[in-house]
Amino acid sequence: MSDTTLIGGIAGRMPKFLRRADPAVVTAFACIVLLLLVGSLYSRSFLSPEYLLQQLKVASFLGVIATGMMLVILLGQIDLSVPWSVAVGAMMACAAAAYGPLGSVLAIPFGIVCGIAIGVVNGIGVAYLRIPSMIITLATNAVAQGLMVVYTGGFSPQDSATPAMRYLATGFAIPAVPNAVIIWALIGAAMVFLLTRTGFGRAVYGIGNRERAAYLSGIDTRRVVMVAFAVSGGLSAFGGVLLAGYASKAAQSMGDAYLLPSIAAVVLGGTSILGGRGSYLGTVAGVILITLLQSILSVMQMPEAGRQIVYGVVIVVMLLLYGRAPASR
Amino acid sequence: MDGAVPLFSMQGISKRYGGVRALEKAELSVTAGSIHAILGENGAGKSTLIKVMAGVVAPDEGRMLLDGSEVSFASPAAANRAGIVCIFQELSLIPELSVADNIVISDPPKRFGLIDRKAQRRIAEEALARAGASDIHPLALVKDLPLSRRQMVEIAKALARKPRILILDEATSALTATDVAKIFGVLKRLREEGLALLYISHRMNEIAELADQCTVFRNGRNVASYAAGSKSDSEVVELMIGREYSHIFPPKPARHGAAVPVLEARNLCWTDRLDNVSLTVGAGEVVGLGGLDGQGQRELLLAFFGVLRGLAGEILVDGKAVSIASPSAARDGRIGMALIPEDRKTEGLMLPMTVRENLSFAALDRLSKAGVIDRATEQRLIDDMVELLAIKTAGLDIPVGALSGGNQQKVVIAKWLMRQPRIVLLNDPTRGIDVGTKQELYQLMRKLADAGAAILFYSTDYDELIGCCDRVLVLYDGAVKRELVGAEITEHALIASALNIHGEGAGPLQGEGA
Amino acid sequence: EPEVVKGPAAEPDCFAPWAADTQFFKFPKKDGPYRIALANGYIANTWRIQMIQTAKAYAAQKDVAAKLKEFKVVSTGEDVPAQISAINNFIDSGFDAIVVNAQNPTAFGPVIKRAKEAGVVLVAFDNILDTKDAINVNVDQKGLGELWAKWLISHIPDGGKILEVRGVAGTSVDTDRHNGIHEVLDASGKKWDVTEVAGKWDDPTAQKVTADAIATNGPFVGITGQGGDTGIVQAMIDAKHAFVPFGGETENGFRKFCAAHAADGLKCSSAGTGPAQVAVAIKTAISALEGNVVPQSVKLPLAIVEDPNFKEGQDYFPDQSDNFFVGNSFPTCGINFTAQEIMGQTKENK
Amino acid sequence: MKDWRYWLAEQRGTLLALGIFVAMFAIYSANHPAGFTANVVQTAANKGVLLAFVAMAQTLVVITAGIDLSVGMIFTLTNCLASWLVIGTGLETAFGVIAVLGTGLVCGAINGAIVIYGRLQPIVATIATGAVYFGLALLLRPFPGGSVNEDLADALTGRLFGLVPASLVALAVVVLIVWVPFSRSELGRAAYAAGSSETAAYMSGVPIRRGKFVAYTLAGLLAAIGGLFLTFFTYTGDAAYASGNAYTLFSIAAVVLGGVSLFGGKGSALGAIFGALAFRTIGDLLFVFDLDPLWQPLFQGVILLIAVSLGAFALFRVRNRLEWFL
Ligand SMILES: Nc1ncnc2c1ncn2[C@@H]1O[C@H](COP(=O)(O)OP(=O)(O)OP(=O)(O)O)[C@@H](O)[C@H]1O
Ligand SMILES: Nc1ncnc2c1ncn2[C@@H]1O[C@H](COP(=O)(O)OP(=O)(O)OP(=O)(O)O)[C@@H](O)[C@H]1O
Ligand SMILES: [Mg+2]
Ligand SMILES: [Mg+2]
Repeated sequence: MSDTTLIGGIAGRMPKFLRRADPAVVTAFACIVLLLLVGSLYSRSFLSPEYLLQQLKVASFLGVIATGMMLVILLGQIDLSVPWSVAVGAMMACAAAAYGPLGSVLAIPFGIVCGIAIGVVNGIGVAYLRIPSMIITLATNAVAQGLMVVYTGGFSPQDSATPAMRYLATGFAIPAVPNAVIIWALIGAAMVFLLTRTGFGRAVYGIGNRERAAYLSGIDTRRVVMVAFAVSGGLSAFGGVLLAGYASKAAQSMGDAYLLPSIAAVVLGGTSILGGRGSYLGTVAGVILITLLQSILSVMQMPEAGRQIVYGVVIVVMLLLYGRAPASR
Repeated sequence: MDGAVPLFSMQGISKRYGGVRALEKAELSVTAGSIHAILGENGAGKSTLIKVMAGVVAPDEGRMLLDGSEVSFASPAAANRAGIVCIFQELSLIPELSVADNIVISDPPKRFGLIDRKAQRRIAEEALARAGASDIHPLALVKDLPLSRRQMVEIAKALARKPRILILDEATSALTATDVAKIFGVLKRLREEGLALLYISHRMNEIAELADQCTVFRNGRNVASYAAGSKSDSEVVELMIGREYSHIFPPKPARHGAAVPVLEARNLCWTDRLDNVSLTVGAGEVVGLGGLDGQGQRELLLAFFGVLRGLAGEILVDGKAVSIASPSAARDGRIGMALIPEDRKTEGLMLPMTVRENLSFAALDRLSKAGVIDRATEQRLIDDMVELLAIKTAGLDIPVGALSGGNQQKVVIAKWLMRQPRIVLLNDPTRGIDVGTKQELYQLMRKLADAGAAILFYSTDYDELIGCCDRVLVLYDGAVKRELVGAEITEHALIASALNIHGEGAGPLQGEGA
Repeated sequence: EPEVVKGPAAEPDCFAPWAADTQFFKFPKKDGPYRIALANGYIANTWRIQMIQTAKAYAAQKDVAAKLKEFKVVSTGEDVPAQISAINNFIDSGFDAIVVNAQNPTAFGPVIKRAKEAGVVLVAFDNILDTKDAINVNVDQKGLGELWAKWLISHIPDGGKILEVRGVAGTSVDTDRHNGIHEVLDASGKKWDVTEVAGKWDDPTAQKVTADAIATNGPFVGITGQGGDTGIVQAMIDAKHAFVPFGGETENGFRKFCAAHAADGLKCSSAGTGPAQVAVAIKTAISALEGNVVPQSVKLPLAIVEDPNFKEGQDYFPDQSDNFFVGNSFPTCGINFTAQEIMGQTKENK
Repeated sequence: MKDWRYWLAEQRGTLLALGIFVAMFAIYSANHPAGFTANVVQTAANKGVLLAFVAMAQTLVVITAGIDLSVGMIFTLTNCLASWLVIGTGLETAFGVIAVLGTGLVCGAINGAIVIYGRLQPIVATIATGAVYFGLALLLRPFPGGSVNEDLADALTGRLFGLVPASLVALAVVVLIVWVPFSRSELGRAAYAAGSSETAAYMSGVPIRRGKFVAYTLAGLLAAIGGLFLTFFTYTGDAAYASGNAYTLFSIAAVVLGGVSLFGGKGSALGAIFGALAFRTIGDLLFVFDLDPLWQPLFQGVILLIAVSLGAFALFRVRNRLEWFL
């Protein structure tokens, strides 16, 4: 299967990765280990393979969503429409399944296409109308929410996940490796390829650094921005599809829990919020960090208040460890 | 001025950036009431030296004495307080603030603890007047001003701080002859008033006119100090570049008849900036654009490159009308146009990205199959370019921002040459570039032309137009006022037609509006 | 404005007083038809959408519609001040009664004052108001917790490890239910070890935290969930956790699981009050406007279904959404909606 | 060009926001069953002023080219704190108010310190501090409750002379004693300069760090004033996560509607205030139009989308495509 070649490929590149590894990314991975060690003081189970695999599985939903977010952040933009893009993806995929066997087959693509549609609106707003992404995506998020409320109330919604969605999120194509993790790995590999090997990827970094210079170099910057937002919308929706598969159904508020964590994960992974700088490996580290942190805090019997405080403090401390901008002098 | 006590001196100053030695035990001393010129090729350490002086950069070692006592500056503000004011090479104006705000930015006049806008405006108007730039409205936002006006504001801002030592790091690089003349008047007056001035420029004629004392830098060290006028130009240049130097401009080939037109414009009009511009550029021809700065030259280049909307008139390539709606259309195979933009830092390069990524950025479509970059081809073309232009870099994978300005400029040019353009538009490409590099650039331009490219070249430096161009079109107020061909291209003719005055020997006027 | 009178209420079976000392109100009789408003807060979840659909369906019922001149609904989102302002606007616009699902039970003091001055009947439901001056249509949240705890106690003979999946921190509903559970567990004399996680009344969140809890603190002998219960069961299935007794809410999906896996040990108590309580609130408002005696605090019956009584088509609907909240009938109030009636509402109207 | 044209150009964003607000409010009050009455204005003012304070807070930070995703949480935290402290005798109440405002200042200062001296990216630093502030709020108010000095609350949410909403007057006072001095002070200008071009500002000897620090700190203060008003308006404290987050996001929308550039260096708190009022009026429009309740969120979303797209019309005037990239 392609997975073995993939793993082989990664292993083959490992030394190069390490050689060129960003200190921030290395520190981020070190923080992951530290977090697990601290957790294991509370319960040995935090080091158990089942628990770790389960975290990877749960992390892969955030991972897929953060992949899109990272692409947009590399452009120096942001996508605040994640919550309802996720919900739209999940709900529309489940909705399509109501339309007979054909619907079931098209469920997943349909969900993703709906997410892409939101992304395209974002992209048009940002690229062609030059509306700041922070605000246009906020607005499309509100519109998507409105559409879903109308949809839920107006029709008897079908909202259970199809078997295919269930399989993608919770099945095992390879023993012991949840499918969701494989999917994340594939999407991640595709993203790494896109960012490092293609003209599109270079253009993304170029625009993130200096859009004017990229434009004057003959890049169709507007198309690149638009495509990036569409991809982000599509990946958010795909995250929603997976999440629906995981929960075996879609619900409106599904995406709420993914907005701030996806931003935090990308930035924790060393990507500059101003765009133009960041590596996917960092995002992987960020996603795992956030997921683990949330999970460990959730299981330690701590009141919500304490959990929030620890969550915030840990993020700040980790960033102070490695996420600082260089001194100006 | 012999025997004068140094007002300020620097001893044994060193500064390293990673492996790069920007300064190596550099020395400098400055006396009051004189103008001290600093010369050196790109990356010689001039800017770094004055940044140390101005508190922007902390030196690794060495000491500085002001009035004989040791000082060190923790920030530009501290240096300002000591009376050292610097006009930095990369402008230090704040784009979203008004001219007046900018002029008083470091120490605004206050009333009841709040900024006194009336007083601020008065100070700004005075300072602008002193700099000879009263035409700039103090309430205008800096971002709305063209580069040349911004440099005037920068000078006014420095004057408003009442400095004891004033440093100008290539402060005139974007100015035209008239502005430069005004500034020189100001600087000479300041010298009379007893200020010490430090002047960095790559324009030899300016230094000859202004300087009392010169210091030449090479590779982070001061290699010579001499009284102005005691060495010939070519001696100085040899000191700078450390090798022999001759014939800055390559010879122009003889022309027989009209060249085959490659690029042609017919009656281009755009807002109030372009007024019925018609021109042709033939294969193998270098056509210059002259005139005072801001007469529509930049707009004309942008118009060709597909950047302007609502353009009236026709653009023809190879005699066929084309519509160019974006730079990506302009660079496209059939048209094959390239634009070396005005400001390499914001328009030409992505500074934090690597030299490699910048070099291949404009040619990615050619290097890719199905969107995937062919890295072997990329490497090969990059190597060719680095060799062709002799780009000095510590490696292909360092940020292009870490290169010296001249080498950055070469990267901008190389990234376009990689596409083998047939039409090359150059927008003041030698700004802030040292003589050695300039020479290489002129030769390159001629080489491209000889290979059949059509070149349209805008420069604020008349010597360049004279030395490089087969023909020069002089623009005034958005219209072509004169065409100078061959031997007609003289400094006198250029200046006269730039000011739109009919001097003797003026050629036939072009355009109906004249 | 309203007179405080002696009970019982006009329809004593429907308008049951909360407690023995609950006051009864008698508002001055107004002539119909009435203008009634529903000031909702958050809207974007199934419960709220279902509630609004039910309210519209109820207001459209023939005998109810005859009494209404206008029925207006506004949803203001999560922001309390916006909801307060909406109520103020309704008061200023001359509505006769305002039904509210309060974003915050304690924040409406000033509004209650204004409503009283203007003679507007204010009826709160679901998230009720912390006051003696407006009518509350109450669900016994603490009683719900007690009920679930009792269920667990009766099905788990020896005590042991319990998983408690809580709701949204900082809300009174979450706190009340939590307190109810713990008071009963503590009083039982058995030894309980309760693992608390925050499921936020949301299926995926509840599922995630349940999975984590099972992996790190499991296995459990009993589970109680305030919401997101479908997700909780899903997590048990995914983790191959044994089915254990479960005290939970009234989601259709949860009940589907309960019916399907009862034989394997998923013994459920599913209780709560569906969104249909809005209809009781509207009914109360109308009754008060008609000059009838109503309790200040109405106690809603809980819709309870417990193993082994899950009946298809009545207690759960296999072809309806998992997110659908069952428990839409209040027989004592003459209110009974079918799932189709509620969710199909708009479609039929179109 | 005449001086007034420069002034006009500078105030364009603010005036546009004012225009949008006036137009929307005119539509709203014209269709309101009660009409343009003191009550209706008071209701709208009380609601709008809350967001206006938070939007002002956001403006200060956005001017420095930063962003504060914790404003909503400072707002929530100070609300919870006020529900404990702003009660009792006049003196006690006064101390309470000072403590609440002080807390806001401290929260803002912490944000500032982390962003400026810790050199972290504001967006994620404030996501993290926002979580901490919310945790503290939850500690103070595990569930909604508390109380406030009702005389003070009624006075500040009532009307002056039976006509002018007191909250609007309070807003004006805050503008006069916080925003105006800030924007005209050296540090305020430093904040603008840092937002517009940090390197240029540094090179010019502008006290960037102090300017930014003051901006973040005052943002905390303004958010706390908002939190205080929330307490006056609701008489209670409530650690509501969703509502805190909503205020943060709304404040960004308000700031943009108010013509403040998210890239920093440009805009004014007055614009943001009008932006906030306009944004709030979008919600109010629901009330006067007879919309199906399930279509209301969509309606709001679409209006917001249209409102934020209005700025794009300026694009049609752009003749030089390079101006896209400023
Ligand atoms: N911040 C920096 N990081 C890395 N290298 C630097 C930095 N600043 C300067 N250098 C290096 O130091 C050397 C001197 O640079 P400097 O800017 O002083 O040259 P310069 O004499 O001003 O050249 P030019 O004529 O182009 O202005 C160059 O090699 C440059 O690459
Ligand atoms: N981001 C950066 N990283 C490393 N070095 C930098 C960076 N930015 C600037 N530099 C260095 O700082 C030096 C000073 O910058 P400056 O803009 O003066 O360049 P320069 O070489 O003097 O250019 P010019 O030819 O225009 O005079 C440059 O030589 C460059 O090497
Ligand atoms: Mg220099
Ligand atoms: Mg230089």
